[in-house]
Amino acid sequence: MNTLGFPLLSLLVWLPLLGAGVLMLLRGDEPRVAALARWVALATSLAVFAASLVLWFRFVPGQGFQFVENHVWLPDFSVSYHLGVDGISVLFVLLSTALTPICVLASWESIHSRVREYMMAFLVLETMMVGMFCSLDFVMFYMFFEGVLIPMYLIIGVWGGQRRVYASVKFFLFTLAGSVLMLLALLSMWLFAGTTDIPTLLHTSFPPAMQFWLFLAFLASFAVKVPMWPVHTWLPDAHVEAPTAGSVILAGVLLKMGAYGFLRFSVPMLPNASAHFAPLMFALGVIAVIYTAMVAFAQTDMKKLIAYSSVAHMGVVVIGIFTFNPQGIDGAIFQMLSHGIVSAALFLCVGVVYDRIHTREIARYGGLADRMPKYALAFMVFTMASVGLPGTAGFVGEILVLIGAFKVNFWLALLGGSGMILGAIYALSLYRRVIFGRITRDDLKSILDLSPREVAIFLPLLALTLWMGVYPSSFTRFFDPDAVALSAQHMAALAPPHAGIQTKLAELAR
Amino acid sequence: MLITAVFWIFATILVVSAALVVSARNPVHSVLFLILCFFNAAGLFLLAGAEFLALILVVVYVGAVAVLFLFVVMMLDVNFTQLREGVQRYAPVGATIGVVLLAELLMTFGGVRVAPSLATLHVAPIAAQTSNTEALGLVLYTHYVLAFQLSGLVLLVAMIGAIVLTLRDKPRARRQSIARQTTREVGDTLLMVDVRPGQTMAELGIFRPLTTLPQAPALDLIGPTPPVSADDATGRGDAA
Amino acid sequence: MLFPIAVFAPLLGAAIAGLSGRVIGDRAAQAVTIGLMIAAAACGIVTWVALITGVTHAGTDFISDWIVAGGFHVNWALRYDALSVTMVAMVTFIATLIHIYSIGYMGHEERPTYRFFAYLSLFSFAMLMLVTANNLLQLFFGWEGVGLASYLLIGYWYDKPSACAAAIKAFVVNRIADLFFAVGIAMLFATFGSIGFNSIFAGLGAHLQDRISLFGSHHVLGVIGLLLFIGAMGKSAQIGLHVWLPDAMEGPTPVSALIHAATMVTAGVFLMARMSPLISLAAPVLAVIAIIGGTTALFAATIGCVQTDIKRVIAYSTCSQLGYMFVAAGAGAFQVSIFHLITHAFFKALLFLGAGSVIHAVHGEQDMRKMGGLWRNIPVTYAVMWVGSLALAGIPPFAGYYSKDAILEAAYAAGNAAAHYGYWCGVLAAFLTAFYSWRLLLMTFHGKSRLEHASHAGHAVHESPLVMLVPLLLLATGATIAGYLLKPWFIGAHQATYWHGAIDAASATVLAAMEHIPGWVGYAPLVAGLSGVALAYLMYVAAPGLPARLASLFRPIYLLLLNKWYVDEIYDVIFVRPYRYLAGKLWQIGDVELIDGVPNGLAALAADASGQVVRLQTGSMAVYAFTMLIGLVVLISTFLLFR
Amino acid sequence: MSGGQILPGIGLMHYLSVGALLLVLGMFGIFLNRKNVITIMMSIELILVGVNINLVGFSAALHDITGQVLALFVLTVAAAEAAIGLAIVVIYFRNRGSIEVEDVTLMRG
Repeated sequence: MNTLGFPLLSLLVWLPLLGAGVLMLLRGDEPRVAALARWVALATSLAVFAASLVLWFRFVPGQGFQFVENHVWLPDFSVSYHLGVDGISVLFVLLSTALTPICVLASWESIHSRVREYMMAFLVLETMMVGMFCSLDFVMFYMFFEGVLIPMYLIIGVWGGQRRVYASVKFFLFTLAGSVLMLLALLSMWLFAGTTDIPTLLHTSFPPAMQFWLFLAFLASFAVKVPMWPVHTWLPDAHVEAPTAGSVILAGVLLKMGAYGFLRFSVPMLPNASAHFAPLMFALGVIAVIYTAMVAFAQTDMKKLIAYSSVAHMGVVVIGIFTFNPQGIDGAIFQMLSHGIVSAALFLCVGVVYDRIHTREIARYGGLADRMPKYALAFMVFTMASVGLPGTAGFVGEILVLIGAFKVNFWLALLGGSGMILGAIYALSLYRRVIFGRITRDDLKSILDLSPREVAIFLPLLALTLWMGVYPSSFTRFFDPDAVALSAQHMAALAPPHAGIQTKLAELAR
Repeated sequence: MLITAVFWIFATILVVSAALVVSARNPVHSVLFLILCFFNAAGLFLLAGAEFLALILVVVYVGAVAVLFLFVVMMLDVNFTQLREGVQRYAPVGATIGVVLLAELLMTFGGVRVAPSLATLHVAPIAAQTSNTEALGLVLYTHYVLAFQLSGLVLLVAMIGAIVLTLRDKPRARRQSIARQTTREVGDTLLMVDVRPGQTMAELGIFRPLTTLPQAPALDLIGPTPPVSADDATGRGDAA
Repeated sequence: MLFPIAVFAPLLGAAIAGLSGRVIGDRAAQAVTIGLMIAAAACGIVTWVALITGVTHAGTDFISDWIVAGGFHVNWALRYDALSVTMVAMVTFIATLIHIYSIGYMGHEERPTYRFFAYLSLFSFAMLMLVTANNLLQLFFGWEGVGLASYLLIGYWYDKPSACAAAIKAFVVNRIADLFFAVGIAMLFATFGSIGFNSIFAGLGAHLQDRISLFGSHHVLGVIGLLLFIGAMGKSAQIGLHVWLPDAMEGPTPVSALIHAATMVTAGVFLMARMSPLISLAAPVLAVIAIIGGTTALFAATIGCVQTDIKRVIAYSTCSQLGYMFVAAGAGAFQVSIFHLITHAFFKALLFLGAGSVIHAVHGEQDMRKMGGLWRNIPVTYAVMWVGSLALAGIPPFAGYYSKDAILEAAYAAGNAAAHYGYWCGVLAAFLTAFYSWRLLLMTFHGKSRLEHASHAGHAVHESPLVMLVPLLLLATGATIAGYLLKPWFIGAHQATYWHGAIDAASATVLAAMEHIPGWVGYAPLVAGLSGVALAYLMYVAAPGLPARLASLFRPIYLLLLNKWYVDEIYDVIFVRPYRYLAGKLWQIGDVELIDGVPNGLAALAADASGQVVRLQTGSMAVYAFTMLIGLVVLISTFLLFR
Repeated sequence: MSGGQILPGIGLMHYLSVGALLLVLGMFGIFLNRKNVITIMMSIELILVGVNINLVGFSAALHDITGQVLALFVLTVAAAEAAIGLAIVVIYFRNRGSIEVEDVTLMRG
C-alpha cells in the first residue's frame, strides 16, 4: 500500500520531535538560545510541511488507506505500529503541518521568556497532532490523542495570560474526564475484537447493545474535544488565556480531533448507535449553533467571542456528520478545514492588535481602519469567511451541511442554518467595534499596520481562504470518495435490520 | 541433642538482646545489644546452613552498620534522657499492638498446613555437591543478575546520597584549584603602583584582596574593594 | 468572449483599485475602475444587441467546477439568455454612469477614495455574477456578494456610528431572508437532485404533485417558491424586511443610486423572473407575492409622504416601486416586472443622483425643510429632477408611465383576488407617489430659501461639475424614452421573440388578457397620479399652512407615518432587545453559573474535602509510622477473622 | 510440618517464631522510642533481621537457595537504608541540635 517505498508518515510524525530534541541540546546565553530556537523551530516545521506536501501530490483519492506503515509493536496485545492516511485524514495532516510554521512565526516576537521550551512544546504538539491523524491503531491513536494535552497544557499554563492556571487546569480536566471513558471503550473493543487495528475494527460489527455504550463513551471524549454544548465552557477560557499561537493551534487543529473521532470511530464502527443517537446529536448541534452564537454576541473579550463562534461552527460540523449523507459528511469535513484556516486566522488577527496594545477588550479598540488598512482588509476577509460568505472557505461547508441537513429534516436545516444570521450579528459587531468608528484612544493613534512578518503569515491564509471558497474541488476531491463510501457503508449497515423490521411489520399488518 | 540446644541458646539470646535493644536507656547500650543480636542471628543462619549469609551479616552489619550506629550515637551530643520521656505513656500501646500481633502470628502458625506439592515447587534447588557460597553465586550471577546489579546501584546511590547530605563545604575552607593555578597570570595578582614618598596605603586605595574569595575581585584603584557578593555567600551556605 | 469580459472586468478593476490603490494613487484607481467599467458596459451592450438581433444565440459559458461533493455538483458558468443580457446591459450601463458621477461627488472627500471605487466595482461584479448565474448557488454567490458590497458601501464612512449600524442592519436583515433562500436551495436540490436552472425547469413536470409535511401537507413546489420569495423579500426590501433600506441611505448617494435603487434591490424581482417557470406553477405563492407587493407599495408610499430627508423619501419610493414589481410578478406577468425594473433603474438612479447633486450643492444638507428655492441656483439638476419625478409618477410619455401602467393592467387582468388587491393598492400608491414626488420637488426647489446659513443661500450653492451632470443627463434621456422604446420588446408585440423562453411562457396569457380589460383600468393610475400632483401643489404652494394644520389635526396618523409605522421600534422591542438580553443572560447564567457551576462546584467540593482530610496529616513522622503499624495489625486481624 | 526439619528437632516453625518475635519486638521498639530516631532505626534493623531469619529458614527448609538470595538483597537494602537514614539524622541534628522526630511536623498538611 505504501507506494512511496519510504516511511513518509513516520518522518512527518517524528521529525518535529527530532527538532524538539535538537532544541533541547542548545546551549548558550538566553538571547542567543532564543534566537536559535526560533530558527530551528521554523526550519523544522517548514521541513515537515514541505515533506507533507508529498501527500498532496501523491495521494490518490478513493483508494483507502495509503502510505501505510505496519510493524508489530506489542505482539502480546496485538498492538501494532500502524500508520496510514485516507481521504478523511490526509487534509488534517496537511492542516496541522501548515499551521505549525505559522504558529512559530506568530510567536516570533510575542514570546520572550523560555523561547526554547515554547518552541519545543509546539514541535512536540505537532508530532502528537500528525501522529493522531495518521494512527491506524487504536492504542497509538489514544496515546497521541491524549498526548496532545500535555504540550497544550504547558503552552496555556506557562505562556498564558492572567488566569492561565485556571484555564489550563480546566482544559486538562475537561478533556481528560472524557478520555477516561474512551479508554474503557477502547478496552472493551479490544476484548471483543481481539485487535486494536483500526482498519480491522472498521469492518467489525459490534452488537447493538454494546454499540450503545461504546457510543456514549466515545461521545464523552469527543464531545469535550469538539466541543459540543454543554461541555464547551473550557474552550473560551483556554482561548482567552492561551498565547496567540496556542489559540491558533487549539482552534485550527485540536477542535478537529473530536469531530475526526466521530468520523473515524463513531459513525463507521457504531452505525446503529450513531443512527440511534443522531437526533440527540442534532439537538446538541442546533443548541450549539444558536446558543453559543448568542453568547458570543454578549462577549466583551475578542478572543472569547471568536472562541464561542468556534463552538457554533463546530455545531454545524456535528450536524453534518450525523446526517450520514454524502453532502452532510463532505460539508462537515470541509467546514472543519475551513474553520481550521479561518478561525486560526481570526485568532492571529486578535494577536496582531494584542501584541501592540496588550488588551483584548473590544471596547478598548475602534477606528483601526484609519491606521491599519491592510489589517482591516485581512480581518474583513476572515470575518466574512467566518460568516460564511459565498466565495470564501466558510460558505462551502455551511451550504453542504445545510443541504445534508435538509435531506434529514426541514427544521434541522432551518435551525442549523440559523448560524448564518446569528454569525453575522456577532462577527460584524465585532468588526465594527474594532475596525470601524473613530479613533479615540491615544495609543491607537500611533498603532502600526502589519509588519512584513505578519503579512507573510496572513497572505497564505488569505489565499487559502479564497481558494477554498472559489475552487473547493481541489480539496473535496481528497475526501469526497471516502465520504460517499462512509455514507454508503453506514446505510448498508443499517439496512438489514431495518428492512427486517419493515417486512415484519408488513407481515403483521397483513 | 547438642545442636538443638545450640539453636535454643542462640534464639534465646537473640530475642532477649533484641528486647534490650528497644528498652535500654542508653543508646550506646542499645547499639551494643544490637551487635549481639546480629551475632546470634548469624549463628542461626549458620545452623540453617547459610554460611555465606552468616558471615556477611557479621562482616557487613557488625563491622559496618552497627559501628556506624555507634559512631553516630556517640558523636552526636544528644540528650538521651530527654528522649526517653514518654516511654511509659506509649509502652502500653506498643505492648498491646505487639501482643496482638504476636497472638495473631501464633494463631497463624497454629493453622499452617503446608501444601503437599511444596516439596516439588523449587525455583532454584540447592545442588547436592555445592557449597553454600557456590550455590548462591550460581544463581546470583545468572538468574538474579539484573536484581543484583540493581542492588549495587542502590548501594551506590545510597553512598552518594549520604555523602551529598553530610558534606559540609565551608565558605572559608582553603581549596586547591589546579585550573586556577595554571591559568593565572601576573596581572591577576600583581599590581604595580608608583608610590610617591609619604603616601599611605589608604591614600593609594590599595587593599589586600580577600584570599578566600574564589576569584579575587579586580582591584579598583579609586573605590573600595567590593564586598563578598551575596550570591557567593548564599551559594556556599546551601551546601553546608 | 465579450460576455465574460463584461462580467469580470469590474472584478479586475476592484482588485487593482482595492489592493494597490494606495500605491498607484486615487486618480489612477479611478481611471482603472472606470476604464474597465466602460469596457464592461460596452461588452454588455454589444452582447445585448447581438442577442436580441439574433446575431448570437442563448447559451452557457462554462468556466469551471465549483463545488463537487457527494453528488452535489455546481459549476461556475455564465448564462447567456435574454434575461441575463438585459440585466447585464442595464447594470453595466448604470454602474458606469455612477462610477463617473462619483468622481465629482466624492471629490471633496478627505480620505483617498480608491476604496470607494473598488467597492463600487466589486459590487458591479457581484451583481453581474448574480444575473448571469446558471444555477442557484452562483446566484446566491452574487446575492451575498452584493450584500457584502452593500455592507461595505453603506459603512463607507466608517467613523459615523449611524453608518456602521445601518451597514450591519442591512447585512443582518438580508441574512435573515438569505437563510430561507438557502434552505430553498437545499430543498430544490433535495427535490430535483440539481440546482442548475435547466435541470430544475426540465424536472418541474415530474414533481408537480410532490408534497412535504410542514404543519400540514403542502406542495413541494409551493414551499420552494415561498422560501425563494422570502429570500427575495429581504433583498428587495418588502414589507417586514424593508427596515434596512431607509437606513442604508447613510451611505454616499451614488451608492444609494446604484445599489439601493437601480440594481441590487431589484435582485429579488430578478430572482422571481428567473424562477418564473417554478413560481408560476404555485398559485398560492403568486397570491402571496401579489399581496405582499401591493401592501409594500402602499405602505412605503404612505411613509414617503411625510419624510423630510430627501434621500429617505426616495428610498421609500424605491421600496414602494419594488412592491409594484412584485405585484406584476404575483400577477404572473414577469416580463412586466422586468420592464418596470429596467425603467425604474433609469428614473430612480436619476432621482438619487439628482438628490445627490442637490446635497452636493448645499454641502451635505439632506433635510428638505432646510432647502427651498434652489431652482435658480441649480437649474440642470432641477430639470432632471422634474424628468425623474414625471417618470416616477407615471405621467406619459415618460418611462414610468408605460411600465407602471402595464403592471396595474396586468394585475387587473390576472383576475384573481390577490392580484386585484395588488391593483387597488397600486392605484392608491400611484396617487401617493405623485404626491410625495411633487412634495419633494416643491419643498426642495420652490418657495423661499430656508437654508440655515446665509453663506449657503449666496454664492456657495453651486451647480455640480460636468462630470456629475453628464450621467444625469444620460439617465434623464433614458428615463424619458426607455419606456416607449422598450415596451414593444419587453411586453408588447415582440415579447415572445425577445425573451425567447427566458421567462416562463405561461405569463403570456396574462399579457394577452391585458388587451381585454376595461378602459378605466388604464386611466385610473394616471388620474390618481395627476390628482396627487394637484394635492401636492395645493398643500405646498397654494396653501402652505395646510400641511401643518393637517398634521396637528390627524396627529396620531401623522406620527405613525413619520415614525414609519413604528416598525423599527416594534422590532427593537420584540427582537433586538430580547436578543441582547437573552444573550447576556445565556452567558452570565447559562454558561458561567449553570454549566461552569458543575465543574467549579466539583472542584470546590474536592478542595473542601481535602481541606478536611488534610487535618489527618499531623506531620509527625511517629504518628505516620504508628498508623502504618496499626494498619498492618488491623489488616492481619481482618484477614484472620474473615478469611 | 512437611516443610522439613532444619535441624534435628528444630523445624521451620521455630525459625519463623524467632522471626515473628523479632518483628514484634521491633514494632514495640518503634512505639517505645518514638522520640529517639536512632533507636527507631535500630528497631527497623531488628525487624529486617527477623525477615532474614524467616527467609533463611524457608530456604533451609525447602532446600531452595532463593530465600538466601532474597535475604542478601534485604541486607543490601537495609545497609543502604541505614546509611541514608543516619546521614539524615546527622544533618538534622546539625540544623536543629536535636534528633527528636516529634518536632518534624513540616509535612503537616
